[in-house]
Amino acid sequence: MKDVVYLDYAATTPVDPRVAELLRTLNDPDGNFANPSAVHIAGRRAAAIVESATAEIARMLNCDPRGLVYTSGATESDNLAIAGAARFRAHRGRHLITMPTEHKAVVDTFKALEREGFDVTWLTPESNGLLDITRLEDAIRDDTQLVSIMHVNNETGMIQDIARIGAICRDRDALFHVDAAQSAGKLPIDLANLPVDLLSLTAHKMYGPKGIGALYIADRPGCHVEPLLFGGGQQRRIRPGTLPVPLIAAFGLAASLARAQMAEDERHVAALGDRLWRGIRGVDGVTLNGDEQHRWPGILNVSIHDVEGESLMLALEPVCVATGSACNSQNQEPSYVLRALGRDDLLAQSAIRFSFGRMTTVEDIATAVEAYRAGVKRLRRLAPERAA
Amino acid sequence: MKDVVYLDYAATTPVDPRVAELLRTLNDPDGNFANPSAVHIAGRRAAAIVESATAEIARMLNCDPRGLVYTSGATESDNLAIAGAARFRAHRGRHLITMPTEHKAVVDTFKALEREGFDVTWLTPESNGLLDITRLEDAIRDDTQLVSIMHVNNETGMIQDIARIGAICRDRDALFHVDAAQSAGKLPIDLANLPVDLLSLTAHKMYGPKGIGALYIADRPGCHVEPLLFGGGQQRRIRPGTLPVPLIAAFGLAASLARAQMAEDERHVAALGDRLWRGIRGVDGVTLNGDEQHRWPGILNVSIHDVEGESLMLALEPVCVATGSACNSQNQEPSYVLRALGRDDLLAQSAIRFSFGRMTTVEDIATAVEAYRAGVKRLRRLAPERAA
Amino acid sequence: MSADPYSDEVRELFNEPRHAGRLDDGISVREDAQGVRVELSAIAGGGLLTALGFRVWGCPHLIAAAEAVCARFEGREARELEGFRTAQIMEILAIPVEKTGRILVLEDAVRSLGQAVRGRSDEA
Amino acid sequence: MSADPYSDEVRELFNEPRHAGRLDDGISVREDAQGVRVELSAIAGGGLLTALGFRVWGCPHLIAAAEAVCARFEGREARELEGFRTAQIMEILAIPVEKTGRILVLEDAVRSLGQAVRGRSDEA
Ligand SMILES: Cc1ncc(COP(=O)(O)O)c(C=O)c1O
Ligand SMILES: Cc1ncc(COP(=O)(O)O)c(C=O)c1O
Repeated sequence: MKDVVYLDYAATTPVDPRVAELLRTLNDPDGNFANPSAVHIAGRRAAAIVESATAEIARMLNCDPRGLVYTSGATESDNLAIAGAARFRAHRGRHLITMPTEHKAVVDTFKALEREGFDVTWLTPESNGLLDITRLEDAIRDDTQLVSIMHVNNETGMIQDIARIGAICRDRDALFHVDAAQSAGKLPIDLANLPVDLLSLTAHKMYGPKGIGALYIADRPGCHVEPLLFGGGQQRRIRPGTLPVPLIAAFGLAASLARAQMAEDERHVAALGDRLWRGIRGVDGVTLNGDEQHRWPGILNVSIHDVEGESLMLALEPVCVATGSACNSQNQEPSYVLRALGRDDLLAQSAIRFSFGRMTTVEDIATAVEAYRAGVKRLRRLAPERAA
Repeated sequence: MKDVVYLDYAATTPVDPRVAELLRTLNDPDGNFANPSAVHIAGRRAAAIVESATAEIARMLNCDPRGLVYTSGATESDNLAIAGAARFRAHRGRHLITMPTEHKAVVDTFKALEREGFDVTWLTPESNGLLDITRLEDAIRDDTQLVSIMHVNNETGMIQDIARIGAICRDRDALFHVDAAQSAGKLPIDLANLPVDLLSLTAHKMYGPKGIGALYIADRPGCHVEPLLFGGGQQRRIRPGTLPVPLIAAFGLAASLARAQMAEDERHVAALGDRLWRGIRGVDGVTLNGDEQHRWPGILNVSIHDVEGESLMLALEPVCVATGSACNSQNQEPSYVLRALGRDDLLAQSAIRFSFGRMTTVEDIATAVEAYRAGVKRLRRLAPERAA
Repeated sequence: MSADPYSDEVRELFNEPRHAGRLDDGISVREDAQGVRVELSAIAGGGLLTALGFRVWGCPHLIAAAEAVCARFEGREARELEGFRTAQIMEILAIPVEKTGRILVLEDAVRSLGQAVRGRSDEA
Repeated sequence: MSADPYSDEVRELFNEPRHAGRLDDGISVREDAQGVRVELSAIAGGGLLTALGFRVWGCPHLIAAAEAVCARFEGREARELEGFRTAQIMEILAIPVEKTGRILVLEDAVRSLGQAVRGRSDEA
């Protein structure tokens, strides 16, 4: 994609060239394409590939590889974690806690559970998007079974304090699920030392392929999920289906690369984010969604007064950015996440999410800044004054 | 995999080199890696790729592309079709029909539905594996909502008469689901003219990548499924999650290749199957599981009297074959499918499934025949006579 | 999935509107509704529209439609404005139906412009 | 997933058993149980086992274990047979626990062989 400036890494990232090369080898008919459930030589070799990839992912998270279950992506991981754990523990209680600013895969799963008769408390964030911990403490009840709070928000980049949230959950004997789709491979996650019971991952947000994700399930009493799918006995019956070995191997390599260059990636992204924000913060009427602290620097979400969002988005072409969450962008409703931060419809609609990463260059950012400034200027000139 | 003779195509096939090449292009960081839900240029290009791949799959099945929903594979498709349709129609009735010789993804989903309170009739096959149609006619009741019968059996290759079965279902107003994981891309499936309501596919059994499948859902009144997963609005909310564009494009190309060379593939496979069967049918005590008619020639499943199955399997190395269903092969229980055909435990345990396809050569088959004959001879010499 | 929401025509009109701006020495009308703002201005002489201009606060489809309207009526008779219907423009530009509401604001503006031009020449 | 169910030792013993076959001029015993058949034979002289042979109908682990047993006792004292326990062989060959039942049939056969050899030499 040489003719566009791709700044939509939060929707999906390019595949790292080293990962792409591994995929190429594994998709080759002379490569190992066997089913890792098969007992023959080729099957056992495939199983060994899966095993070492799993070890890499476990290393990235500092967790027991036996706690990892492969899925098709974070959507499935979120569903399996939330619906699976809620149903598994339903006999103990039916109260659950989450936030309206979670990803749709979390929000909609909780809504489905509400229809099943679960009782969900929706904790609204502060105006910067963060959870006020005391509100969580007040909300947890004796029958609370599960709390689900994401790590890095996909629209604003805000980072929740999962260590503190998890400590409270553990104290009150509720399971804690973290959607880490946006943070895994980018921020350190040390599961041996974090009070997290369930954690969702997806490879395509960390330079791996689309179509593969994982759910980490801690080995603790009471921490189990009911499966959503039934079939062959793969993955201890928690998630059946032929294991997609090339995708898993690629996920494993992506994890190992992420671990090796996490600090470097983060420095790179922070420098780009800084440059971008410095470039557009001076534009009249610009406002940051979320705050400058506690933020993953690879996502910058800005609204602007009195510029129409959809036109701004088109004016930015060929710079590729998102308005709301990518998963949501067909529908031009104002983002529910930004509304929850207290933005009015107009401001929410003018929001542009820039997101970038390992392959983004300083020139890409310069182009984006230029396009943003020019687009705003042109659209403002095009618009009649506001009615008095 | 040049050091093995791979005859386990029913477990998974190699990726066609043309498909592998397409995957390589799409996984390249300069390729189009965007999220097809995004509204920016890159996203729209990705959406166009998905659209044309979907058109190819629809062409292979002669169906409306809007009826196709992508999943992670046939396991998920089977679950979505069966649990989804049963739950959607539960208010009309709770009776369902299937066979014990279905794949585990079907069998175990029906068992889960039984635990939910559905009433499942399990129709046992004739000794050749086929369903006696009159037994189906007798089993269908006024409250029967769904019948699920696979097209080609993954262990024996037996082909069910889905046109006749479907006609009965339609007549009695029950939905008809077909697991076509083993037949799609290999046998003609004309959905415009077949009375099939739901059909499961997976790419990795037809020279596409692992980790992508589809469910066809006919556009007929009453033919709907409740989703198993919740999240972003992708795929009309039936199955959310970021669409894995490279996998979908590869699936599309695999479908288009399959359609173009179906007759050629089938001739090739039939010739190989013939040669294999002629090579081993003369071995003392060999018996075919299933019958010689109504069989997909790419799967040959044979039992043998008085040879232990696990040792035979190891003696065949480096010829890679399966004992039972690949999905099932960790567990050395005698195959439930072969038991249902009336084989005793010993005979079932001695079963070897040879399966082969587009890339299999005459030499591969010759090696397998030689290995089978030699293995049987050696193991028989190694064994003491049967007790009198 | 996102089929391209913008036809080639919409992109072109949005990116290079030749009639953007207000004609200060002409007749101007303005409509604010449906969360959008549309301003049209025209210079008329002898019943003919010699120049048109627009300013819009709204989505790309609305901007493109306003540009298309200006281009279309330039050189035409002013009284045609009052019979204007957006349906045809929506079809030509392939504007999605869910945008009908906003485009109708443009329709109202075009008709107001027609009335305003007629009012002015009646005065004269 | 399938970790390799066969250790290198098992593969080697299975593929090239040096003691396969029945020693027709020796002492033979046979056990049929657990769906498997094990036959052991030995030639003994002066309390020593000078040759051993086996025939097995069973899984690769059992075949390998039988071969390992024959190799191990060759040249050893016959009375050691009666104290034989499979546990050590299962560990060395990394035989999965679920196969214990079948391997115990081999243990029984080894001990029967010990008794049979002792019986024969008591007679002599
Ligand atoms: C925070 C978050 N959770 C879940 C998802 C869903 O991930 P996937 O598309 O892999 O199902 C996404 C991305 O779309 C995300 O950003
Ligand atoms: C008949 C049949 N149905 C379903 C499946 C499951 O397919 P997948 O591994 O793609 O989930 C298989 C293969 O394993 C199969 O052979």
